[in-house]
Amino acid sequence: MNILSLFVLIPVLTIVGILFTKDYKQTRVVSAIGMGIQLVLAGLLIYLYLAERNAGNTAAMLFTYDTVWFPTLNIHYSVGVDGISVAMIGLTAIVVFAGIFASWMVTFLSREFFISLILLSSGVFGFFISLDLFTMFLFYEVAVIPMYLLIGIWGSGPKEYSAMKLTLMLMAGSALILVGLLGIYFNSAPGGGQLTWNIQQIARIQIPIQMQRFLFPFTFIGFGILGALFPFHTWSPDGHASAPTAVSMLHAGVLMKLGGYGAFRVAMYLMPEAAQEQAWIFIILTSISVVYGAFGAIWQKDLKYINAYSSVSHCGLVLFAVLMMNQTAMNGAVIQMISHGLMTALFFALIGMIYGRTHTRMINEMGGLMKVMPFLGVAWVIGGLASLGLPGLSGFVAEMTVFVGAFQHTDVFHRTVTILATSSIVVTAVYILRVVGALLFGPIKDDHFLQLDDAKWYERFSTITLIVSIAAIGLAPLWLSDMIGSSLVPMVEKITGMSIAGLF
Amino acid sequence: MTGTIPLMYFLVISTLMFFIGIYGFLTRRNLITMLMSIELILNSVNINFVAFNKYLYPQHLSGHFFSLIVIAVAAAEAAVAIAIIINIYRNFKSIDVDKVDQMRY
Amino acid sequence: MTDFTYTILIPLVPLAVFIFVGLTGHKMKPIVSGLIGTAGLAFAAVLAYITAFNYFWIGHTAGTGYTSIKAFEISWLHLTEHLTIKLGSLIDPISVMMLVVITTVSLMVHIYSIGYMKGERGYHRFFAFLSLFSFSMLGLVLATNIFQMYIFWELVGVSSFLLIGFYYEKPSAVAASKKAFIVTRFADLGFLIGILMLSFNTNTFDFQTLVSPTGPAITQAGGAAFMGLSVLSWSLIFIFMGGAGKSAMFPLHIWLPDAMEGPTPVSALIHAATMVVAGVYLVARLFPVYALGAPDALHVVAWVGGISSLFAAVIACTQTDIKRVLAYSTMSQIGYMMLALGVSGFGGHEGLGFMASNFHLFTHAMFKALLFLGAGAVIHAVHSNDMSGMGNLRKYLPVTHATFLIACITIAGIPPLSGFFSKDEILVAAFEGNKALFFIEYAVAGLTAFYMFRLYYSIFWGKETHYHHTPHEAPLVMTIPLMILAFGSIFAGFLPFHNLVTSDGLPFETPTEWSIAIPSVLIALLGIGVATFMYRKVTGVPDKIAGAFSHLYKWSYHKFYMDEVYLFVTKKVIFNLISRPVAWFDRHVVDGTMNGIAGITQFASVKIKGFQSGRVQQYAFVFVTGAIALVLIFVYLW
Amino acid sequence: MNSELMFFILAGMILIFSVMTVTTRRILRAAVYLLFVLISTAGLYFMLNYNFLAAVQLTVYAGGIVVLIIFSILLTSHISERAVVAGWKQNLLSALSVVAGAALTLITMFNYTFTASSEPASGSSVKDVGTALVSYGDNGFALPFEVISILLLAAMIGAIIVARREKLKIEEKEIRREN
Repeated sequence: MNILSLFVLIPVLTIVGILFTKDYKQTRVVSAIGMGIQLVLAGLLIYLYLAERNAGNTAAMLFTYDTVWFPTLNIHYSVGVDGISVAMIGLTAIVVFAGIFASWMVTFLSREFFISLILLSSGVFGFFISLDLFTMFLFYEVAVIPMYLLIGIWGSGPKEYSAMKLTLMLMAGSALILVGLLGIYFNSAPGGGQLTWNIQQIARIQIPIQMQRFLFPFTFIGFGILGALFPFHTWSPDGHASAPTAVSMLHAGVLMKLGGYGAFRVAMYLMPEAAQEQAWIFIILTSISVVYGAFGAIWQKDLKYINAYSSVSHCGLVLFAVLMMNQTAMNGAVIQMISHGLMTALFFALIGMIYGRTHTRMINEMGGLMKVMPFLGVAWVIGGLASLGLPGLSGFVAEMTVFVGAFQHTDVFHRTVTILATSSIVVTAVYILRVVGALLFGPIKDDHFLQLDDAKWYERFSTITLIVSIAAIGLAPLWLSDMIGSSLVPMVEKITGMSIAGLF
Repeated sequence: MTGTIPLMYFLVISTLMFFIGIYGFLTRRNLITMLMSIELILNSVNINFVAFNKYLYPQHLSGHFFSLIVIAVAAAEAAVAIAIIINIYRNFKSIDVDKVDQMRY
Repeated sequence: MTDFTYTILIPLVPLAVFIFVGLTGHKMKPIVSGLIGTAGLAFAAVLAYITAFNYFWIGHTAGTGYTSIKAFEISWLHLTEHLTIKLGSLIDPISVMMLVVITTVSLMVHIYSIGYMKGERGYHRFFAFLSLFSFSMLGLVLATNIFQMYIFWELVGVSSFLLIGFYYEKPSAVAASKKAFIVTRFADLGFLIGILMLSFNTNTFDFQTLVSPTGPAITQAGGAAFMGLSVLSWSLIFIFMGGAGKSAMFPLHIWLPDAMEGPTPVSALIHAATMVVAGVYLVARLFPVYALGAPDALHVVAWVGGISSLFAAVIACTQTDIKRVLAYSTMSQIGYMMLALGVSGFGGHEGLGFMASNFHLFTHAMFKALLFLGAGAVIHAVHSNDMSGMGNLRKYLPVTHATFLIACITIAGIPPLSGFFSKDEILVAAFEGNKALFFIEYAVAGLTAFYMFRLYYSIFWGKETHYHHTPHEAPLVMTIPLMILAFGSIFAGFLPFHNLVTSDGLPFETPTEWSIAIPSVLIALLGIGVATFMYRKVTGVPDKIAGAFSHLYKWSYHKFYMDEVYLFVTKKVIFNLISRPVAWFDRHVVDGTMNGIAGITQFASVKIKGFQSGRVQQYAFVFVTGAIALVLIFVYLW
Repeated sequence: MNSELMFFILAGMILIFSVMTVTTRRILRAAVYLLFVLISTAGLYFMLNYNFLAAVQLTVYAGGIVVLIIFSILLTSHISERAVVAGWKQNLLSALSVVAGAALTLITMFNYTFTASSEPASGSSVKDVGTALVSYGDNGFALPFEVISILLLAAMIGAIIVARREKLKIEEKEIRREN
């Protein structure tokens, strides 16, 4: 059995297991066990991957498996991973695992909740392991659709509105992606012969440039919507604000990464010439995202909105870095995806925990929480510091790699946008500290806060998992960066059309 | 027995009857009258089948049988339709077609 | 050559202490965490002394220059094919000197804090943060490359943030910590851009490569020019922006006075002796590049330093919060150091300013830490920061009084205390470098003496004040560090800095320039005299003078309204003019467009839904008409 | 007897009674007019020499369906009831549409020449019809016969289910009450 297929299989088995549970207590235990196995498996995958690489295996994709499942259109179930996907799988496993513990106390329709959640995660895993565009798209939809139910049923506030908005906008993105993918498929054999969905095969040929010009915006914007590309990001604040904790975590932590990953692996990798021609448009949009999201976050009062705008800013940086089209910046983009995934999951988990106690998310109604819930307070500060790029935590590694990479362009345009994007670190500091100050520090505003308790064991477990991951990447980034970097070489060569030496 | 009557006569009769039926269907508001209009329409079609069969393909019986089957279908349809109408009458205390407009936006 | 690999332990020990105390501190008795922190720091201090001894005397053959030794280095992150971030420790005269300064002051502060923080909530947290800070600061000075420095630069920023906001229930402390972090963060943006520019053009982060006179930075100094300055100059100016932020140079100084909201030992350690001189250290670290590659940038350094020192000295004369006076005094003294670097040249006697700057850094660390700790002892005794509520404390606090006086004399520059020597070297360097700045510094010397003695007399002399409860001398654990630092302040001046810490590693002679020293001493004495006249006894003179220069006094008292300017920029411009419209724009225009699309769909559906009327006859009519129309079109009109 | 005259009489009856069926305001009369139309149509079939079909027309249509309709009329309305007429707009539009459709169809028909076949007519006696109905192959109609029988069965069941009083609803209501 191929190890990668297990990543799709285990969630499915877990779902089957959940069907046999009697009450929410059993359900959550089964979910936790299933996702725990998944996490162990992800660790094992990283280990196997590195071992294989160290043994001198230089194939672009490892652990590949390929079988046709719809011969008429030549659709394969084709899986394989490189350093980038391995890293993303690791991220997903961590966030899902933490998400299960963050939703430990979901008792309303808990079976359905966990089934949707795990179904979503299986879609994400499937997306990251797929090498076949159609299968990838299939998994993409599997990941997006349960979101509607999760927000619409278990959400809060105007949940129907938010769920509808989020789903519609993401579906619009899907439609664009589908156009792009079909276009790629029908141009995948310009010299005649069998059309193919396989990414690796398509990468070997060149899609005609006129087609690229047409298809690239579709694909890039389609994935960009999920990656919160300005001005298609507005689903994010509403959606996150209404979503239940674990869903926000998964959505911002993992699902938004599908956008970045797809924009990079599909749009740019397969259509490099058009990407180079049109990059400037998207660079402008993404730089706007970066700064605009940060400024937008300053003014918000709802914790989830703040974090949603912060996500817009950080995810903008991912796409920004991808568009810089050099090894360093793209490396930074992937690290930023992982880093932001962990950070934002941590934030949403904490917001959920705090909201569960104070029953408000408005920062001006809170204050002094550090005193009553020191554990959550400290976790929040750590998350905040990671978010504003403190060395030793993951955000710094990602941001610095991105900035150094972006700075490798010498022309005025790139320099200007780079400096603009760099300036976001200051704005980020402003809104992070504003929240920390208003939320945790200062006098306690409401007497009933004094009765609140600190985190429960499962909440601690969820939080600590994420913090440890953030710190691990922040303290020892070399292995991750090298793992991603070596896999990037062929892609960057294809995208820039130049052969590069690689770093090592 | 048809003698000198041209085919066209039958067709004209059938056409007129068909459109009279449609007119009835469009203007009568009583469901039963509408059902009767439908019977007219079916009847006109039957005439067509039969006439074509007789004049153009006398060696076959296809049109004839088609009419036969249409009559059977009409009978079935009438039975079901009347069942529906009676049911509607029970629920709405009326068989006015304009009163039965629950299936809308 | 001696093996210096063990120097890596100097920062790592405090780090271990931080992790240990941070995670388990709440379970132990408060005093235990204090002792663990102090022990860790003591260990680091011993290592630092051993390093200094090894480097300056054991491992060094007399007569040759001091070289920089890369004791340890590991790769941390690959960025591009040329650029790799490494972590390690670099041993050279200035880093060794800084190790000694930091560990000494930090150790004193640790010991002092055991007493000072007694009974505070979050005792262990305090010591954990102190260890974190010590780790970051030591990592900063040991940095082998500019990116490592940036990493630790950020870490000290955060430690400072955490320590300023230590009393997190006090809104003013929270605001101050936020302000400190954001202002320095803004400066760090410049630093980062400078690093990016510098590294892009030189393909290296490494200090040894950068400062090497044959290295890419200096040889390619010409480079492309932008607005009349070379790229190298620009990058160095940006880097200096980072240094200016951390060192509270005008106009990025506004966070420093507010930072005094933190506990006093923190002010002594971070905001007087160590972190705020990081900017000086940064410029000193890159000094050859500045001096040889971009003299323009060095002029900027000199002028910023000069202006800051004067600016701060003027403000210090009117402040009434004793810690704020000391904060402005710190800013002024750091201005001195910057100025000395700015007017210095490279190599031999030319490098006098470099040496003087480091010398002053060293002595300043001693006496300023002493001043802060003394102020802490005073605050500890009277529970107030405001000197208008103090007076005649000398009989209650004899030890504090004596050590404070020593520190005041030292900072005023009266021989033979250490301040005199280092300040004198700076004045000589300024005289040789830039006459205008030299006269500014003369004025500042007088002002310094004046405001320090104003402070001194207001606290320890002057009116007999009635206190809530009789002030009492601090416990021994607090006074011993005072005495040790007083000892350092007195005798640090006799260290042969011109042999040890020079711009090119080679020793040179610095005869005392009496023609400059004597007037400076006289000016200092004049300042002291004026202060004595005005503040020794309660007189009406200060008010009269304040009245005479009412405008100047008011401006100075309000710190030249810098805070208000910043407040205007942040609150009005950034919050109200950028952020709020952005938020509005997002909700109403961008999201409005999205909702508008949905709205159009809905509107259209409302309009169209009339077709679904539920009327069978209408459907039939449309169907028949449609069929007729289709026949018409396809049979006849097509 | 002149067959043309016969035809015109039948055609006239068909048209007149058709129009009266859809215009009269008394439903029962409409049903009776419909009966006349159907009988006249049977006459046309006789003229065409399709005797069996004509017989079926008379028994099933005239005898079965019309009776069914009359029953349903008696069940749902009073004899004296006058049908509500549609508004003039609806009448006018429908008439226009219908006239246009009829004109279009007629024009199309007159523009096309049908050439009558001179092949000998196959037998259409009851025996022939019966044989064809149960044989298969070229001129066999066994399959449609079977299909229509199933359809009739389905319609019968359907009609019963639709028309019977619903007990289900009551049960549902009871269930709701229990909750």
